[in-house]
Amino acid sequence: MDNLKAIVESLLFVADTPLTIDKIRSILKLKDRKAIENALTTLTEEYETQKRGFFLSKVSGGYQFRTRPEFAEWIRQMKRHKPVRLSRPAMETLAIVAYKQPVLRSDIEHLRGVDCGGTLRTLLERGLIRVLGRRDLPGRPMVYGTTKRFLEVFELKDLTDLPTLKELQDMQQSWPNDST
Amino acid sequence: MDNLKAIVESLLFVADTPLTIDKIRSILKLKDRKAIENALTTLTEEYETQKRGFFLSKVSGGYQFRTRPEFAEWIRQMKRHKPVRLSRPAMETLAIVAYKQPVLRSDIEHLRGVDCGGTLRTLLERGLIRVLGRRDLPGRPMVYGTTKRFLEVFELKDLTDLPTLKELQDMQQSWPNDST
Amino acid sequence: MEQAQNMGAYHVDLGHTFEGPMDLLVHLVKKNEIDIYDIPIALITRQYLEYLNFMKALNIDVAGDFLVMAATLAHIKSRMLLPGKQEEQEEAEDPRMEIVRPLAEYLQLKDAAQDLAGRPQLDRDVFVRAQSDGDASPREGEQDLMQVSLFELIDAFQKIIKQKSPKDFLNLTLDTISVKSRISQIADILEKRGSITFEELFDKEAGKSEIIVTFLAILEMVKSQVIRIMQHASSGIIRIFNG
Repeated sequence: MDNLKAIVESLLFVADTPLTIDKIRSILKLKDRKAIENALTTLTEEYETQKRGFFLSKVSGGYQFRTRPEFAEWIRQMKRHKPVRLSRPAMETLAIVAYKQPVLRSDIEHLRGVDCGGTLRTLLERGLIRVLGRRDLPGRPMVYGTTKRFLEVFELKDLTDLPTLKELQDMQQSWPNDST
Repeated sequence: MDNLKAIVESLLFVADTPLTIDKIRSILKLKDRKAIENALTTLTEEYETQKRGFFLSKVSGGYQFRTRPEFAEWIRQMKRHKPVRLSRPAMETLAIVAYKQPVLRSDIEHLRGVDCGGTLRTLLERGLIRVLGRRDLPGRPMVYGTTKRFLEVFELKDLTDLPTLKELQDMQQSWPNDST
Repeated sequence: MEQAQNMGAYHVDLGHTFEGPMDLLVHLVKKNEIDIYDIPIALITRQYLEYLNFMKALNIDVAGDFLVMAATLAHIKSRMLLPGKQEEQEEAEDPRMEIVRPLAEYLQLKDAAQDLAGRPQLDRDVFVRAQSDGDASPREGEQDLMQVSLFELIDAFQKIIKQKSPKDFLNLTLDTISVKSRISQIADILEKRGSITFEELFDKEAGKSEIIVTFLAILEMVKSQVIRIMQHASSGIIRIFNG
């Protein structure tokens, strides 16, 4: 296929979710996985070296164009909306779900020492977490886990892309005053 | 302003309508009209000579990125695979079927307060619900229930993964300070 | 000196309400620059109680969780004061571990939350292209993927419950949902095979609750006339048919 790189680029431009290599293959009806991989790698490098306004991000198992973080202020200016922020309690709850999944509400509340019904609902509403199923315990409590959307929002390739708790602890020790 | 070209590029990327020079000026709080014009001209030329997957088009008094017409076929191909969303009424009807099955159309309409023939047909077509049988009542009304496909779409192992009324009510009590 | 420290606590806390006891403990640990593995329990307990009293003085309701932690701290403090025998002390764990472990774990997850918050976040730091709704609407394709989350379904259902009196849904417990789940499974079998014997529906390995759930499912299916039950005149075998 001629101009494979440009075709892939146009697909990435139009797609509303990160595109996986398999998805691109099925759209282009192309057997050659390697060729698509090469096109994606070249594109990534080109956007990087040419310092364009957006870059090709590897996220949630796929590829997606995203604007450079350093231009965020201007884009917010254009969009005229306040950045959506998660409250600190919501962020803590999300971190617990991310690191301890599959996790029970009672585990989260035990860790945080407060009721988490509200924050869980907020996170469900935002599509950042989901109900994975039920645990075989009295009352069959629901267990929670993170979603694909979570990976997309926090620009993670997959869950292993998160630093481990051990790594975080080491980082913390190198900057003892950095905690608030 | 440094990297004016890249900033303009990022704005064009995110904008959902063609951007005029005046609009860009007001976003960037920039007096210099000429500088923006230059950035736009350079961008247009770059996209043209580099044969990228999309190009900067001058439309209705503004500028907008558009995919190359010669790739239209592939983009249509991708859109054909685009996931469809369920409308709000369809979602409500589906929720009632899920929670009240085996359920009659008249029961659903009683709860929703409107005719549900259309949404039921949509859900049947999408394979989310099925006719379980016919009730021995005047008109032999159909009894509805959910399908395996329903479980797949909502990533449920089985129906017991649905939250109970009590769990739903627990989740509703959002903390007032958690609206984020 | 002591006085100054206490005053400090009040001033810092004025603009800040603590979400829970852990939150408050973390604040005290950080304010006093304490090693959490060697907590001066008397100092922390006193400051903790001072904060609670301060909240009460302001007529702010102190949640029960805070009082439970206060009791825990007081208990640890008293155990620290108890003069134990030499060998007992070697055996026994440091009473402070009761709060050190959860505190360490909480601090770790707070770090994780902070790290997460520091990442480039979609729609805050990075943006993707806006989707123009004018795009050709998807046709009924062969694959017909669906993009819905369980939350959207639940949310739709909650709206209905709010509009209607909840009595329409009073029996919505896990048990009744289990019965619905079983109904769905039986319907799957009947769709495939057309009929099934009564015995076949009861797995020999099934526990008591599963047997009850299956029986209730059959009753409900008969009631809503989704199935018919027939018994063979001579063999006595009971068979269930699609309605």
